Amino acid sequence: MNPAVNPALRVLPEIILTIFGILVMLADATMPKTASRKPLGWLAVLGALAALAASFWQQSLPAGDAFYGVVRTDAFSVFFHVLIAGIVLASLLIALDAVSDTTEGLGELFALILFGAVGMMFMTSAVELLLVFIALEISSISTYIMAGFRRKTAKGPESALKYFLLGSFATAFFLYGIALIFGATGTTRIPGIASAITTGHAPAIVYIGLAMLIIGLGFKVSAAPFHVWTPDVYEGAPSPVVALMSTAPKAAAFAILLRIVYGAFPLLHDHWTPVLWWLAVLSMTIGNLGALRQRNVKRLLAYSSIAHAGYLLVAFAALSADGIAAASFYAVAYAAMNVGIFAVVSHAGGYDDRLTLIEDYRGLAYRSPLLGGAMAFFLISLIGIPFTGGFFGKFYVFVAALQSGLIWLAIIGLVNSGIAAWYYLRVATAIYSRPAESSPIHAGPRPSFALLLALVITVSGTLILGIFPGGVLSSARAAAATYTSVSPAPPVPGTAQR
Amino acid sequence: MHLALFLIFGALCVAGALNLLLQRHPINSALSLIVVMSSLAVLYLLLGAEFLAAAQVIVYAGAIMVLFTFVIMLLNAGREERTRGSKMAYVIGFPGAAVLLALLAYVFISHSGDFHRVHVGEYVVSTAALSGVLFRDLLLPFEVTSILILIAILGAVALARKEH
Amino acid sequence: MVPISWYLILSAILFSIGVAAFLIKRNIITVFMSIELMLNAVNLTFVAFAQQWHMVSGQIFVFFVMVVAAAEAAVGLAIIIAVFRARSTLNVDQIDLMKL
Amino acid sequence: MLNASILTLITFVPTLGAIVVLLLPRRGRVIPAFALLVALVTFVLSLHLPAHYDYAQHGFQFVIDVPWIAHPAIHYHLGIDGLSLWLVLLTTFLGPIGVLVSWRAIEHRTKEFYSLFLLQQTAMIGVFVALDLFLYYAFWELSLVPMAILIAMFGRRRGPRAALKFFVYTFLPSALLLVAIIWLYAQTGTFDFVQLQAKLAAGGFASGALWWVSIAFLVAFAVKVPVFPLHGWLADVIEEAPTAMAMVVAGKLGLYSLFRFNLGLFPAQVREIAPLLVALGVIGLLYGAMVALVQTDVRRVVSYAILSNLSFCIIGIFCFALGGLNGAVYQTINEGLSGGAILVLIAFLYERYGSFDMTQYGGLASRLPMLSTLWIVTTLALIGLPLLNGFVGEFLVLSGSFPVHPGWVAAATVGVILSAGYMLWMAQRIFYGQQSSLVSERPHLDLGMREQLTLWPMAILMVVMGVVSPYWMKAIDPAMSGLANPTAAMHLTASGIAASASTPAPQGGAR
Amino acid sequence: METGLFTFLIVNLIKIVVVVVILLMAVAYTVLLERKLVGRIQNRWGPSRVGPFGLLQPLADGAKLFLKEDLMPLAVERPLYVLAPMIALGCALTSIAVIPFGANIQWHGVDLFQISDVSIGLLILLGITSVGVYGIALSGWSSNNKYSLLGALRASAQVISYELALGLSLVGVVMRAGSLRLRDIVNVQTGHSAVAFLHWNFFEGFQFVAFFVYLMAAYAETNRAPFDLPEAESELTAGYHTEYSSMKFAMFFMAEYANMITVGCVATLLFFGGWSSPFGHFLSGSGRISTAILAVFWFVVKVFFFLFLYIWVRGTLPRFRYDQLMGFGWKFLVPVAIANIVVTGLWMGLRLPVH
Repeated sequence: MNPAVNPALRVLPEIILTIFGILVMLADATMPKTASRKPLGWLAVLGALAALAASFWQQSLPAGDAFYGVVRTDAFSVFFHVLIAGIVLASLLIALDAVSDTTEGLGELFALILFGAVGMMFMTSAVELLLVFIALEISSISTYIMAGFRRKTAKGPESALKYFLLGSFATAFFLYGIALIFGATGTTRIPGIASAITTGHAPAIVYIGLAMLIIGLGFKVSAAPFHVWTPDVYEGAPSPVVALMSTAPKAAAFAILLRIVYGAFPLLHDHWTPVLWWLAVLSMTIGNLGALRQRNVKRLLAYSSIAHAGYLLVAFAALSADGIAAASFYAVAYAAMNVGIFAVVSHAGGYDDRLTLIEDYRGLAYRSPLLGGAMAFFLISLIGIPFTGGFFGKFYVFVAALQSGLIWLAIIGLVNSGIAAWYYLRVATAIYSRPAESSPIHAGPRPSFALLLALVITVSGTLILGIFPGGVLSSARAAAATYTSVSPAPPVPGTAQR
Repeated sequence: MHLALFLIFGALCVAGALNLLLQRHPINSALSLIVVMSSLAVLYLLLGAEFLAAAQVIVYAGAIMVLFTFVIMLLNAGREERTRGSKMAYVIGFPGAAVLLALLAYVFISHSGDFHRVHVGEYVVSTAALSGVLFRDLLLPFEVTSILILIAILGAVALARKEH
Repeated sequence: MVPISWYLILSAILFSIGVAAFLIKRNIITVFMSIELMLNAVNLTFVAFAQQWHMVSGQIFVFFVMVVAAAEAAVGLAIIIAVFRARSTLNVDQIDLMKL
Repeated sequence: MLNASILTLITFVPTLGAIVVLLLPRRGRVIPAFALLVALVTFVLSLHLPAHYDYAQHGFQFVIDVPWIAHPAIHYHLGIDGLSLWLVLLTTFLGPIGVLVSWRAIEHRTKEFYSLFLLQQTAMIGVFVALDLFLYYAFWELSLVPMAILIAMFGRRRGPRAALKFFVYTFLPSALLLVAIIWLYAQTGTFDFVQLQAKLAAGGFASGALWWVSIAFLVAFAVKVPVFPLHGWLADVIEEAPTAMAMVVAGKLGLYSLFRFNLGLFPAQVREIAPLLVALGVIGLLYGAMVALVQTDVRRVVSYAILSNLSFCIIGIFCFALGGLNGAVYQTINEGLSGGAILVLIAFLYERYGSFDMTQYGGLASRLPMLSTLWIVTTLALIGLPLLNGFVGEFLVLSGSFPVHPGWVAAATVGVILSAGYMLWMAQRIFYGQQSSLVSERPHLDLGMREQLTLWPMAILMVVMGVVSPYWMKAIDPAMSGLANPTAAMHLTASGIAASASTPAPQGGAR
Repeated sequence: METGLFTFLIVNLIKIVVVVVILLMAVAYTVLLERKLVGRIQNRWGPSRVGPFGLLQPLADGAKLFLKEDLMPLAVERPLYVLAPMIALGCALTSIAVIPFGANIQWHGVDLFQISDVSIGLLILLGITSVGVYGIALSGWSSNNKYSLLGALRASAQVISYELALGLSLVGVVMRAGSLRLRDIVNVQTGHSAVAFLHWNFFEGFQFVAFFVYLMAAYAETNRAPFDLPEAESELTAGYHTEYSSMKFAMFFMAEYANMITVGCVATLLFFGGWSSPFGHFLSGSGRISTAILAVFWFVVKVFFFLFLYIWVRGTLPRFRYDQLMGFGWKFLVPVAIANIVVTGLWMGLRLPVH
């Protein structure tokens, strides 16, 4: 621990978000009942911006622990801090665009987004499983609530309920996993666990514990076969919330999964890589096959997010610094394009989901070239067409996989991405086909400034990640370097030839 | 005496849990769960966790489960119906749980040599010792918990608020 | 006297019953209660291991689990109330507006 | 230095144009005019290439090689050789023609159309000039998107379906191609074509794995060409796509890639599988010709004619005779030119009479002499009449390949005769005989200024290419001689490396 | 353990029996006290017929309740209906187990004036109190009567809400004592000067705020006026125990008064120096026996004061409306309790240098 660094600085973005969350709450309570809550949204945006700035600033901190070894800021956690702050910023803008002045519970919504972000950020910087657990719960509970925010509808509470029940079920497994690991090693600090397991073999309890941790996190990242909640929740939750919860908590959960498997159990990789291998294959396949037969756009995107979780897990299974970097990079790329596409869905469909089915999106490009074009662009990125973040992310993931000799995984993955093209294109072609005369489509109100801002962020993010990925890539590699000491050396390129 | 207490309250726990599983009316299930929780409190005492035992009773039995019964009463939940879904669940539920149990039990039994035996009063954690660790080493998680609670309050208010 | 492993097995039994109940019970509230049962089982494991290692942190974990459980209960029951208001049923199988 | 940046310019000027198009007002014909300007500028820029190309030198010229992404090691590496030189020019040449042919056909959403069209130009040129496999793949995939969107948005009634079919057909194998490319990177640590060629030639790889990699390459390209059993998308796309896209959708991208990568990287593996491909080529040729014979829809005839012609190129490639390869390259260019021209003609015909059914036409020759003349010229070019470009290619392919697979090539000759049959029959049914009611009812507008501007350059080029083929051949021949036999390929590779190593990157190969 | 298991059990059993009997007697006479006092407040006599000054009235009441027919309505949820009063009374009686009602005087290693001296006594008290609500909740629900159910719902909500304020109000006291053991808490407040009562938490620890919060929360917890909404007879007949009769009714009745006594005991212990003499050595005894007796004397006096206060409040204040009740609990008591904790913490931090 570097004594020169004030511990508060190591959790600065979290502190900022908390303060702004409380400010939003207080302002909400003091404002007159009938006043518009949108200014609160801008206040929250301000908070997210400040947190983003603080996260960037954290890059200048020397790596180290704080609060008696409970949190650690290093390149890895700061990388994800920035990502989460960015996602929250964009999601808030989307929410600001989608809601109307009369939308119920807006103050709470904005506060919940900010508080949830605190949990997500702590997930990425925690090295004590207790804090991981608390942070995971903060992020989960806030998303449970937000999922059911449209409580007047029949689907809103239902989706919250499903999410809640299955999520808590998973939490129990996660917790049992922690308990068993604690029992086997006598510690809940991630570095402590790593130093307690000194060989490639561990007591059976450790394996069961690790399996339960993976089950628990598998639920959170919606990896198959723990994905059943995803489509329902995405369908029932308001679109701006889906934009957030399909990216930020997932990125955080992936970060902590990385921390756990690479940071705490590096020597047991022989045992967990096959598990991740299968999770990856199942997620990709089930996600893509499931998406094929969806008619509802949000459900389709839910299945697609399962598939994308699978691609990300491919990078995990690669077991190399490149794999970690690829996973981190992919998280960013996926966030950019997915938040972007939900920005469009949220605006076109509105807070109350006027448009749900693919047919409803027919002719979107004709009614609103901006929205249609943006949506097509994000779909293209999701397919993985070059010069978009989606392509480079996928590419890098599979480079990592193939460098580690996971040929079959790469083939399965890329064939899957081929299948995926089919359903993305169904949406894309719908957008670009002439609308039926009787179709009820209206592209919604004029895009607001907030939406434009969100689209600018996500479109430029997706493009930059596709064309000039160097900057983010080097950050991702710096983040991955956090683990190089513990992860086994990747196969050196070109060995086959020499 | 430790053994006797363990057996009594352990059996009570299992009986309560099974009752929760078998009872058809939610309020009976809730009461069974209260029995489990209270028995667990006694087991905590046996394991030297005084503070937790009390907290278990206050928080779980006294607050959380009251909330449950309150909601059951408020919504006037009736007996559970048997539906098509439940048959399916039986097929997955029991074998799944049985496999899990078998696995865990096997592991614990095969490792039983590594574990201590507990004597009453051998290692009792005082509340002061507990708070010593809590407010120093784990201060940050403790503080962060407040955010969690804040979220829970916000959420409960937002979701269960009366219609205007 | 009593080996720790007995406590662990007891907690495993409780956890498994919780899992089974989660899958079998059809009333939302009972399903939720089975999650609480699982959490309690985990708590017992923590306390048992805390005794095994003579470490306070295991017990503190339980303390936090309780807090989390309370928060979860508040939110969960609020969600259940919202569902009930919207659908007038507490049967899991009837909460099926969206195909799984 | 212009030589170093010329390829970058040619590649990205259309992209810049596309972005500007998005910002232009939708007023009058501002957008098409600007797009035409951009396409012309690109074409003029590309004329720099043959003018400064050093025909005496092997290997790549106009090379630019700067690091793009540090890790994984990806370079921005462009360069052309005799093969890609003409394909780049063909593409830039067809650019203005594509704009002109769309001038009236696209009335709505011009902004989208022309920006995507220009983006498509970038992608295609990029495919021909990229020498880094990553960069190449990026352009390759990118070329799918504007194409698919244009077909979906501006195609005819079933456009979206055709676009979907096209995309899925080509995208799935591309995924395997990506696996193969990444596998090569994982094994060699480089995406650079030149380095890869050297490393692969040096050997030391598991032959089985390499074989699968070559298959992945092959399948991806074969779909794009398309080679016989993988041609399912072609007819639909030609039928539905706007003319400017139908002109460029088939042929050159896939064939170029076959030359460059399959033959360039996996000479041994390709030779193992070559007999199969020759057989497929002949089958495709005959199948295409026979199906074309029984069609009445002119677009269908042309689409099967294209399949047939492309199969011809396949035969030429996979016989591995120098003459056959040269002919195949030539034929690739021809196909782009003549096939494009016939599609343009069909479009003009349709604009006048609103029908693709040749049975509804008849006796047009006397009413529209200019159109008929150009149609006949194009038809003759397509069936390989001497003094026109088609003859050179066909002759080279047949004569070069015959010694290698006499039986198959003899069968292919039958296909050539059949192609003459259906093309001429089509011309006969449309332009001669009794005037049909459709023809006599409509006013007779012969080709206008714009339309002539569109077609004459192509017609002239057909003749020029038929007469002075050596001008083209002097660039193609050195490039192909390396591919014709593997030992020479080694030699070529070695010299290629020497060339790129000896000349500093910014200056390129040419003087 | 010095004494054997058997002796341990026997001695404790005797202690329990003695305490329970005394407690039940106290309950009976608290009822009488209430009836008398409320009578006086309302300008009437109260019970005066049975025995001198009506002193035998509780016995008569008891006999009446015992002998009445135990009605079991048909629609009730039978097991829970029976269980509910037992829970209520059980919890009420159990909580007395940890309460020290006299000085720590050992006799053959047995603590005479406390059944069980545990280090987390205060928590156990809170725990038992919080479990007690089940008696009310279940009785209301199992009665299958809407008045009962409403009463039970009110009770549950009220108890949960006020438990928070109650618990928070005690934190200041615990902070001052640094222990959860009730004897330690009392010992902190014990002084030897003539004005020893100034050492009481009520005075010295600035805990009078906490005391008022505690008192109000405790009144709500015991469902007593002005917080007696669960059994508000004007709206709900008799609330949760509408359907109960005879002995089962008596059990609820006794539970309520036992709880009052417990609350009185706790208030005494936490804020008013427990069994210690308010005047230092004055009247605190010198020998073992006198010490013991005087300690119990002071304790009883103080508890009696609280019982008196209970009844006085009941006779004086009107009942809250339900939303007022909730608002008061959440918007007033909880913030005040939290503020009290902060202030106590600051005060202690300033007084005690960091060691």
